[in-house]
Amino acid sequence: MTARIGVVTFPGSLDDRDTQRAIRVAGAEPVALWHKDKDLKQVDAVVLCGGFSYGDYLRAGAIARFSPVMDTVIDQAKAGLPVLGICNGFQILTEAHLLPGGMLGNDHLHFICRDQKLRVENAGTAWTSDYTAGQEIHIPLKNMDGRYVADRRTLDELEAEGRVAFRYVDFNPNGSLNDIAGITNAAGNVVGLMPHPEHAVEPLIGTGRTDGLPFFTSILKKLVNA
Amino acid sequence: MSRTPLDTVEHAAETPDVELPWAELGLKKDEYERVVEILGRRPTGAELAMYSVMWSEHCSYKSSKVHLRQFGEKAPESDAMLVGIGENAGVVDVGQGYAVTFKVESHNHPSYVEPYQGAATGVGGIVRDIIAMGARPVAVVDPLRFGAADHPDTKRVLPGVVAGIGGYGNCLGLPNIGGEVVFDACYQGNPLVNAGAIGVMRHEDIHLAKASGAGNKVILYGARTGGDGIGGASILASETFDDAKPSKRPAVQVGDPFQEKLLIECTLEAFQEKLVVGIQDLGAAGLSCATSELASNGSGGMRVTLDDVPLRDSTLSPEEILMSESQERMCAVVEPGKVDRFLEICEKWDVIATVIGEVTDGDRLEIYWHGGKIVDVDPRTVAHEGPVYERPYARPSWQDELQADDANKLPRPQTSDELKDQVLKLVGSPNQASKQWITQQYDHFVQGNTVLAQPEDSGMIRVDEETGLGVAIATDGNGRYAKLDPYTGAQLALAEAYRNVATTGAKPLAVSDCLNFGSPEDPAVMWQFAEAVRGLADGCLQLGTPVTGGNVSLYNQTGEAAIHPTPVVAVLGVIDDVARRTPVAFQEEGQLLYLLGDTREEFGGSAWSQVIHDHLGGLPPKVDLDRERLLGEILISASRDGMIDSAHDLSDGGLVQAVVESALLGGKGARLVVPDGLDAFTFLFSESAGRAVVAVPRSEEVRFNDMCGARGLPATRIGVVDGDAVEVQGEFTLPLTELREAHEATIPGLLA
Amino acid sequence: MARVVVDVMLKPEILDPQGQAVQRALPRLGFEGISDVRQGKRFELEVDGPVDDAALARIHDLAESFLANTVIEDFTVKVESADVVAEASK
Amino acid sequence: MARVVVDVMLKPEILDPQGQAVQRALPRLGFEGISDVRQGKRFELEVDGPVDDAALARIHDLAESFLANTVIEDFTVKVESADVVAEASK
Ligand SMILES: Nc1ncnc2c1ncn2[C@@H]1O[C@H](COP(=O)(O)OP(=O)(O)O)[C@@H](O)[C@H]1O
Ligand SMILES: [Mg+2]
Repeated sequence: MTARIGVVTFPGSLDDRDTQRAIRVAGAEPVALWHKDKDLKQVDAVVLCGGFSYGDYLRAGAIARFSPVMDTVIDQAKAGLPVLGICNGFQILTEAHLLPGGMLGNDHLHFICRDQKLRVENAGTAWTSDYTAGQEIHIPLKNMDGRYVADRRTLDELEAEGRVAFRYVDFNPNGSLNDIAGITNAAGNVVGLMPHPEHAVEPLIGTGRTDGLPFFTSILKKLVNA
Repeated sequence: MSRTPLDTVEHAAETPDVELPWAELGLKKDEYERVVEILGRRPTGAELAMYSVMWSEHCSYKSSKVHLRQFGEKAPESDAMLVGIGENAGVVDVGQGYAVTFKVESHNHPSYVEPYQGAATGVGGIVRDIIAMGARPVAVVDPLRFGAADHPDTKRVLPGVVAGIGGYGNCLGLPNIGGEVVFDACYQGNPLVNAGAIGVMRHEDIHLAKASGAGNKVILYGARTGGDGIGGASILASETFDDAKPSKRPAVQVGDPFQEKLLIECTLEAFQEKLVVGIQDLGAAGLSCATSELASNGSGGMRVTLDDVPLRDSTLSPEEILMSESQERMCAVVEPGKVDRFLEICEKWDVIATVIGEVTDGDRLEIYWHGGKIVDVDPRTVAHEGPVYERPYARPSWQDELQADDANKLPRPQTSDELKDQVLKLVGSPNQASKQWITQQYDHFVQGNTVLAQPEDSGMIRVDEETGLGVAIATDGNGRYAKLDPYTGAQLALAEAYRNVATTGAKPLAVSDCLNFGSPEDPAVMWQFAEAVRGLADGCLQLGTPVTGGNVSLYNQTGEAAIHPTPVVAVLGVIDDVARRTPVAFQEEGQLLYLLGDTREEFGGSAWSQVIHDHLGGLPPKVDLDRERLLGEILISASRDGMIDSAHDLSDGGLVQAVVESALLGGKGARLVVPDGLDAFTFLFSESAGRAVVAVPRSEEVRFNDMCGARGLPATRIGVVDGDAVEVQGEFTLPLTELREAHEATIPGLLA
Repeated sequence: MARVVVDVMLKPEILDPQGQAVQRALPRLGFEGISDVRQGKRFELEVDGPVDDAALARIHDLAESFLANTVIEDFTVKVESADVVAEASK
Repeated sequence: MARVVVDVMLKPEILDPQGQAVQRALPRLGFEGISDVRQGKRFELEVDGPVDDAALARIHDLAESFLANTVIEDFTVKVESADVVAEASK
């Protein structure tokens, strides 16, 4: 038995097929979910993938957050469903207030695409258990609105509770506060990050590294062992 | 004339003496007379609108057509060609049942006026051409030319253009895998924004722009039609033709990449369910073009009710609707029984779709508005039988003088220090410097199939996950070479793109081009154009790579001053297994560096002559296309058989530029020895064509040498991958840190 | 029909690189004497029917829940009266 | 110190994908009765010294040459007086 992991397609989603591929490469079964359906097809976990949902025209993720599928995702995430938000998915999670803080335009005002070095700060979430805390990895990053901001209190809380899951190393590509690349909710089932692990699962493709695969093997193990 | 009575066909027939503003719409007197002759009466306003846009230079290729014919006449035999010139884009067979379509187009002028939107809609337009062939777009490329790097206006134009290309392409989810950035004062008022796209499909999915089958419905879908890019049509829309008040209609269109992304997905879904008989994108000339081309390529006629076109601006006149260049629209021909399903798919993707007409069994294109027939034409006369000009051309009087001003006679560096200094200047000059500041604004990774992207010699995309089948593309063009000799310059562009593809291990298959020139009304420019086309057509014949399509952009000039003739050539290649691709970066210390090809004293048009002497004169490097072909075969075999671990073609900047790039990318230096028979200066800076530098693992040296020897390709051992500097023995040593600073700081310094 | 304008600006404590980029460019363009620039968004809503208190309250809700992300942004809602329009247009 | 506001909006005849995206989302959010939405930019400039006609003229130039691209955008310049600010703030 393997795990069924849903990947939501919003209008403007771009990395839905890549994310499905990454899930397959990890050995799980990808399930396509559609933004107009409230039904999650009984998946064991959900990935909100990268892209420009609704063109990101108002704010990244702001319109997608109000889609029917998100009503269910929000309810079930609060009840413990593992949810990973990658890039636009992360932005949707903050807009939906499943994760604190917000995402703004990169401080240099340009889109940036690069092979980014990160440190895994929290290997205790549903999506990071196949890493070790402190491990440094390279994951492609590509975004326009990757600057994580939150008020001082929220930042202090995130830091104190170990909820900064990933931090940029050597170079902060967007002006994120505290070099934050990704965070988790208190329960550890909802994780969001800007870099794209689904683009780092095959040795030949992209930057040629597979540092992103553990995201998908982590959740698979958790679900299969559960 | 009062416009109160609708200018129907009937009305036109009854009022033969009405004067129409044909000149304001850009038609010449004899062209207008030809329209009257074709119709046997004066045209209606709507007909005039259609003929004027479709017979424009941009749509009819009236100045270039007589020359472009050579691409067909001289086309090499090629089994790969599935769809040739004349369709939205050419299609080539890449094996395993896959077909690839690709094309390059220009969006030069709009990008000067509004850099962001001009460039963005350029990407949007070329991508719709790809979708219209039935393919899923898989990558884009962007050959760009700007004015002087340090000119203040470049700081306005370049960041906007780059943000626009990125903003649109990134939002569509298309990896940007290659292009060019060239600075030259000649492009100051006429930057060149060319954009190319590649799409992949199965053979059976190829679609063509034709409307056949009487009774089939014509469906317009995508964005609503607004007053974008209407230009002259507003004259027709004004109350009286003579009170042609300044147009309120924008000359620049704003793109909506999100809408286009939806268009891609819903079109592909409709293709998948086999719902589409014929399809055409709406680009230049909008509905005028789409309806007349669909109808003239099909078997029957077409009837369209313009009132059914969804509008963004309800005040538009029928002429304006016909000419509108609103972006993100497509036109499909669908059998009646499949219309409901087609509309359902559009609705699923929140795309507006409307039946606006149907295919008839006649041979006329008829368009109705408010119940009256405002267009009744033979669509072929609109789409295909536009004027053809034999424009006079003549070798410019200054050409001899320019060629006599020999770059080989320029003062050369006298000491090792001077040589070293010039190397640093070269690798840090705007044209040779790293373009990372630009290319990192583009998504390279989206779709998860990018094998190679910037700054590799060509971009490479995996087509099939199981077999590893892939395609590669490179675009090149050197306006300086072409200025010195347009025939040779065009062949050098072809040769370089071909070489770039082969260097990555892919077999070059086919060519697309974007020919950017000044005014065709200047015989000197027309000569440059004629020579470049002749050179490209001859070159493609010799290399066995047919031209599958392309684009011509004329009138790139400010006053009397034309840009350098700039033929940009895109070469598409195929590789059986992307695992065999050859990267640019040095991989391992100790590997042996071989220079393939012959090095001559060739400095005309070179980067060295530009950077060090601000000079343009003499002759460009010689072209030997048989040698290019041989070099390509060796590079492909060597990659397939694992004899080389990295390779970089030599082009502008010569050997030293290539070695520095491979070293910086791999983070490994090189020790070079000047080969016998060459001086250090020529060795480092010459731009002789047909060359590449490869890194050979020691274990493969014998086998590699044998192969080159047997095939008759000169291969000279010039050094070894080693250390953290580039050292030219007996001359100088340049640490990678210093080279990196010189190479990478320039562009951010100018633009950030 | 009336126009209601919603202005959305980043909260003052949040870095506004777009505004800063404008400000940094000013001296190059020969403009002195502007000590700060902030860039935000302006939404013009054309409202059918009367813009009474109830309508404004609803637009306020819309701004709060959708047009602005109040974690990072502040907003204001105002009815654009005819004379303001006249005064403001260039 | 005074605040001058420059509002930049796409010309009415130009497609505004951002405004459209907002408008299309409204019914889903349960908002009816808004027939059109346009989205533009708002620049808040803090001006040192008096905002006299000369200063306004210069800001007008700035808006025309830099803040807006008048090929596709219109702009308005206005001085935000203290009472307008008070009325407008939420
Ligand atoms: N505008 C651009 N967009 C994408 N890639 C670019 C652009 N300009 C340059 N590149 C990439 O940078 C690399 C170096 O460019 P160039 O020096 O022109 O290559 P070459 O000399 O091999 O043709 C290539 O990979 C090229 O595709
Ligand atoms: Mg190259």
